[in-house]
Amino acid sequence: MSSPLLEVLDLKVYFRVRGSLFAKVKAVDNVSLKVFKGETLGIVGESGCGKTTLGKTILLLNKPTSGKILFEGLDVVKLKGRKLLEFRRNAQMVFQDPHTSLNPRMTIAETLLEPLREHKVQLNDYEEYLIKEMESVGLGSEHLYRYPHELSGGQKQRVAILRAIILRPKLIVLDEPTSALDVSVQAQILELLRDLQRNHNLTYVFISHDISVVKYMSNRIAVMYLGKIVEIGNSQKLYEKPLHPYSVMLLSSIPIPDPLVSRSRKKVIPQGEPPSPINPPPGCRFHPRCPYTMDICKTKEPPLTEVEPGYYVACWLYAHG
Amino acid sequence: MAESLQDGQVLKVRDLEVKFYTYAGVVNAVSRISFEVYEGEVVALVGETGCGKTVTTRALTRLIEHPGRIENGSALFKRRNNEVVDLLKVPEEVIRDIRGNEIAYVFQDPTSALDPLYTVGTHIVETVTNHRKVKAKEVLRDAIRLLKEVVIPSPELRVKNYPHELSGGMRQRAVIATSLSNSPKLLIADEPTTNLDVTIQAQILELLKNLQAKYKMSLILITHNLGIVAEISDRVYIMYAGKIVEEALTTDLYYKPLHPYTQLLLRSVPNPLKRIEKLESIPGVVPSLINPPPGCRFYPRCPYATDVCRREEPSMIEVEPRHRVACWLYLKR
Amino acid sequence: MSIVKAVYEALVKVINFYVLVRDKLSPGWSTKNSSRVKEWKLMAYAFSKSKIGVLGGMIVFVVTLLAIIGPLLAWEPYWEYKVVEDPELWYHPPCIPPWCSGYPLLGTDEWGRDIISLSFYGFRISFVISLFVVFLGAPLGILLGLVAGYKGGLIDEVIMRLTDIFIAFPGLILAIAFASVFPQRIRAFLEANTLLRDFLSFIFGLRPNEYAQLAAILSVWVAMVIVWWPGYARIVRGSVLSVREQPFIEAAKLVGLPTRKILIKHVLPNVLSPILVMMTFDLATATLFAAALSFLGLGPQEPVPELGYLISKAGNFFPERTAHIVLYYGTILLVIALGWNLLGDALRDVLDPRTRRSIEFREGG
Amino acid sequence: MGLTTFLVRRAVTFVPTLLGVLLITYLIAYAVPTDPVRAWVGEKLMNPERLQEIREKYRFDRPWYEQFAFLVSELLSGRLEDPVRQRNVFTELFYRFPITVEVALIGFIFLVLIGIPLGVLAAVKKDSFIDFFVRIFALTGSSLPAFVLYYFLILGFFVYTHTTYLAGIPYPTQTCRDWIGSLPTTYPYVGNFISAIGSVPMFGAAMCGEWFVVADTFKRLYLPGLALGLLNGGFIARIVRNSLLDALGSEYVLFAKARGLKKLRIWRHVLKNAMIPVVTVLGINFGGLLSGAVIAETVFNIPGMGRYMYDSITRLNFPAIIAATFLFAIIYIVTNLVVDILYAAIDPRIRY
Repeated sequence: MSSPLLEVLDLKVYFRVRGSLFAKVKAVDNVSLKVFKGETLGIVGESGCGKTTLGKTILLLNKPTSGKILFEGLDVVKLKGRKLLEFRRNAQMVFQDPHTSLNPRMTIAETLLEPLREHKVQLNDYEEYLIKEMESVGLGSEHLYRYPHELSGGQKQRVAILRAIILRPKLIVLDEPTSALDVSVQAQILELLRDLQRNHNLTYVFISHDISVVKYMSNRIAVMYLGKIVEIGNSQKLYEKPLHPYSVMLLSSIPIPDPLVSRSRKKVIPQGEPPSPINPPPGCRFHPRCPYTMDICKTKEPPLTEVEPGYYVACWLYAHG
Repeated sequence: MAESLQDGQVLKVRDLEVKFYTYAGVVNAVSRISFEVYEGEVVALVGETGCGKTVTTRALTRLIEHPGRIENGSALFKRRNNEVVDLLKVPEEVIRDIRGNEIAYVFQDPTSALDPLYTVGTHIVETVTNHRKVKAKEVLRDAIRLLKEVVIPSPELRVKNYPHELSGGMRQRAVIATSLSNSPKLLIADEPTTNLDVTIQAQILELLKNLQAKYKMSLILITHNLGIVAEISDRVYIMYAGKIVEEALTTDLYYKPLHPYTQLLLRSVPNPLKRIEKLESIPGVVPSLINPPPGCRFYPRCPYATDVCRREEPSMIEVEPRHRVACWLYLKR
Repeated sequence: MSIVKAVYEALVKVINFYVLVRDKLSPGWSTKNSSRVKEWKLMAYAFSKSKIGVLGGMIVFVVTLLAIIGPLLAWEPYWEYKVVEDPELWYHPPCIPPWCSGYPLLGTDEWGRDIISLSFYGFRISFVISLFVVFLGAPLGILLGLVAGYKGGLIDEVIMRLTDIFIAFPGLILAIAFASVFPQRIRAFLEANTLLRDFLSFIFGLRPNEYAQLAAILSVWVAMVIVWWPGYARIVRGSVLSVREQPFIEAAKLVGLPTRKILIKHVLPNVLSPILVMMTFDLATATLFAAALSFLGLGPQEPVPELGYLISKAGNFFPERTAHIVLYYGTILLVIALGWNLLGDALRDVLDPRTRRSIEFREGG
Repeated sequence: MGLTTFLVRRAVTFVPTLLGVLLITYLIAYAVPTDPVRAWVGEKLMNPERLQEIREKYRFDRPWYEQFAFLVSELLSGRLEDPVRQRNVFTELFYRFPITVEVALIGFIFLVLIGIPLGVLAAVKKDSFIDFFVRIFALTGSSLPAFVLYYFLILGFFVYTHTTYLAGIPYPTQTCRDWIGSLPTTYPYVGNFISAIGSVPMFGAAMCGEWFVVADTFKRLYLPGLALGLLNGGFIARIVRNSLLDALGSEYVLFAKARGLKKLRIWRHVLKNAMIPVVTVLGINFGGLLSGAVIAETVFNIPGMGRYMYDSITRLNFPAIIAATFLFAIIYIVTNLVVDILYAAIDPRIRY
């Protein structure tokens, strides 16, 4: 882990609220993070916390309101034409729902050929190449000329993963790649992703609400709450000793598949529900649900402070300001 | 089959069979399954998508719609007045009276379970007035009390809210309040937290646990999440492709799983508290229920499959006290 | 159920022939598209199972055939007024052989023309005009709807306002207004372009020197195209809005496809099925709409045998002398429209993947 | 947002639509290659001075946009003059418009009476003979040329059985009209509105209690209404059927059953939900009925708007055309507004 492959600086993504002139959803608000070569950065948070928006914005599927996205040191936000195409080749995504992420009117071969053609990859025999690639994600060549509806959910997700890696990108954003699949299939896909990462030296941004899965997959984890990163650092440490009260609450909410442990452990039953991102609370956004709220939390936003080398928390309990 | 329930049993299902006569063919959604529920216990029904767990519970009060049909079986249920009836055979009038009154449901998706055109209050009020003769005013007071019970803040205002004015978690609380409005003996919660966030899920599970104890009702919890099962259930039934393959007390199941499917399933879920090098995965796919394989339905994916598994269906046997499994590995020995 | 089988086999033959040709042109095509061909055969099967669809398909086939060869079959030129020689022919009643002979079977119109022979010309005119309207109006609307739905923002707003304005008019009245404005201009245009004039009169089965009437037909056609597109624009926009949010569109963006390619390769194919069904239904509506405009006197005049116009003339002596004429021409219009409507109703099912999937499961292949 | 804000906002979006409608109408008229003024004056009265006078009056000597602005301002101030009949266009329109609306309304009632029960029946007996019949009925209805159906309805109802009239529109008696005319003085503000309603053939008579006139008028107008109902009833029935089936298959209905609700109670949920799409389609259809009235008025010889517009178009009388399209566009907009308000009344999710 030397230089960051991707660096996000003060990223803001605001959406206009339909039917209102002024109200804005602050989906991502002042987020900065680094992703290092070869690692997996997990992003966890509840629905509406902006994790998917963040992932899509990194790949320029959303237009950032302000901020920088540096990919290998180059700001990609304003890229156009050839340069943009070059970035597209290097950064790809796998979506949550394999049933809707493949065009139902195109055969698997057509779907997979599209990136090769668009990026003018010269090959002697496309068919042979595709068959080899299909095998690398555990799909037989007989699926090549089929339609997506003829494949199972797990197989479709394999195709979606293959489409993402077929141009040998450096970065892949995985947006809840297993949450639409059954548990038994989930394990297959997770293992496949880990194999591919090893073989192709890929860097992952793994977005999920399922903390067990994120923990299994990631080196570092970022916890998001209402458009902000509240804690980011080594996954093992974060899991063993979360610092931010929200991370504590989140972790203790996960049901543990071990009856004796899950019944004996100390639990913090979360209070309240996340407020609307249109009108986030002032100060620390978590303060209305936080058991340790102090006066300063209600007025001033806590900065993301480094408590240990490479480990950051945004909470007044750990900041001195 | 004698018309009797053992002590403490609320529900005893025998040989339940449900088929769907679709355009595509006959789907054997549920094939001759048997299970029982005791008073005041939490039973989990676990399985993957399409294994028939939802159909099973809906069949109990005959909520199976066209083109589905209950083909066979019995479901003895002890009513509030201690009368034992077979839910699958009683007249339509009686079953209607049992639904929502003695057996209540909580569906997976609270958004579509509530009629968007009626307020939360109306849902509760009509559920009560359809079963009991009570004054509307009293019911409304009751509704507010119920909303308070499911921890909805400012219930006096919330009764007048329409479903879309509530958040997902609040909607599920409202559904639970509606289902509890007649203090049922048996509550069937069908993946009640699947569409909710983890923190809300934890709240809802806690709520269900507390209410179950308070109302002294039995709870059938349908889920595919083994974490939730470990968290709140007393006993577990594992379903695979329309059949029950294993039945055990929760702790037995987690520490001494017998059926290969259960074993693999448990090893394919990442446990965040443990260091796992590699997740186990179950190869292959769930078989089609239109023409299920003749032998054990798990046979094509099973690492221990032998010839007999392909030919003949294993029957349930009790391997240890209160631990039953349907697998040839144990039948042979 | 031999009809089912016959229809299915005929359709499969057509498909196989197409596959054969494509395979000759580019070897390996059939293996690469086996799933597609299977899908087509499944559609053919689903279609052949629908009684309504088969009936509609047969009607459409016969109507198309009559529209193509009708003017050649007609045994009397529509421009010969026989009543000049024989006054008896003025609205002669039907003449059915055992009781009467020497006169046309279903009688004559006020110019003494055999109404059956005359109707063969009518088939052609109605058919061609409805085809023209739908195949011009629909693409226009589809294009505008695609752009509006995909681009959003100001472009969307402008296009949808315009659509709103056109929908706010009662369609028939707007068409009347347009149809009354265009003829003179189109007529001048046709006078200048003799080649186009000859070609169009050939298509409509008219004489080239009838270009004044041709101009009237064309103005009805232009008027209809102008009122036709907004419906498509709205529907396409609606479907595009939902397709636009699908992850596979985002995946296509990530591949780096330009907007034009995304619209053509990813968006359009996924909104096309309902459009095809709507077009089929609209062929019926357009036939009736064109006839209605002619009925009001906005289409061609003498001697062009447009069905709507023929009915409106017969209406002057209704019901004493002309009930059967109105009935005959009315039935022709009904049959043409019914054919398309039945076909459309069946296509709606056939093009719905869910129906196909379930058939696939049941028939096991 | 309250209802008022909603109405104001809707009104603002309607202005461009209305102006667009007027502009397009005007441009169509403007595109006519012949001189409209000659067509207005007619052969007998043609002389250069008079032509010049009319040209100046309608700003024909100015650029097109000034002509348009003149027409619009005259129209909005209610002063626009019909150059052919040489009197205010609204005099004629206010006589004819109510008749067309009444034909459309009667058609609408038939539509609802035929469409909704058939649709409910088809949904309840899904895949039965009735369901198939409704399907065929809908397809045949949309395949029938309207004017041919009208001819044969006349044949059946007038020529053979004489259960309808075919000439003129009966009006309330003079005493009745005088009485309505005297109302505005009694009710100073609502009076104008009442007298406008009073001139609507059936309402006026109904206000005075002249039921025989009401009956006569109905006898005159029901046939075109019935025809419109027959042509579109099947289509409506299909919509009703599909939206009912959608509601019946929904999760909240299942949950209602799971709560043990009585049949009647469940149907209340189903019907209310199924109404939403039906209201939209009925709203769109009402606009279609007005348009379809043109042909009906031609065949049934009814002195309504459609025939008037048709005559005006052929005589290039575009002040009259513009006024008439203006009214039609307003009706369209009002229908839309009514649909929106009905929506909000049924569906709590819609809060302007």
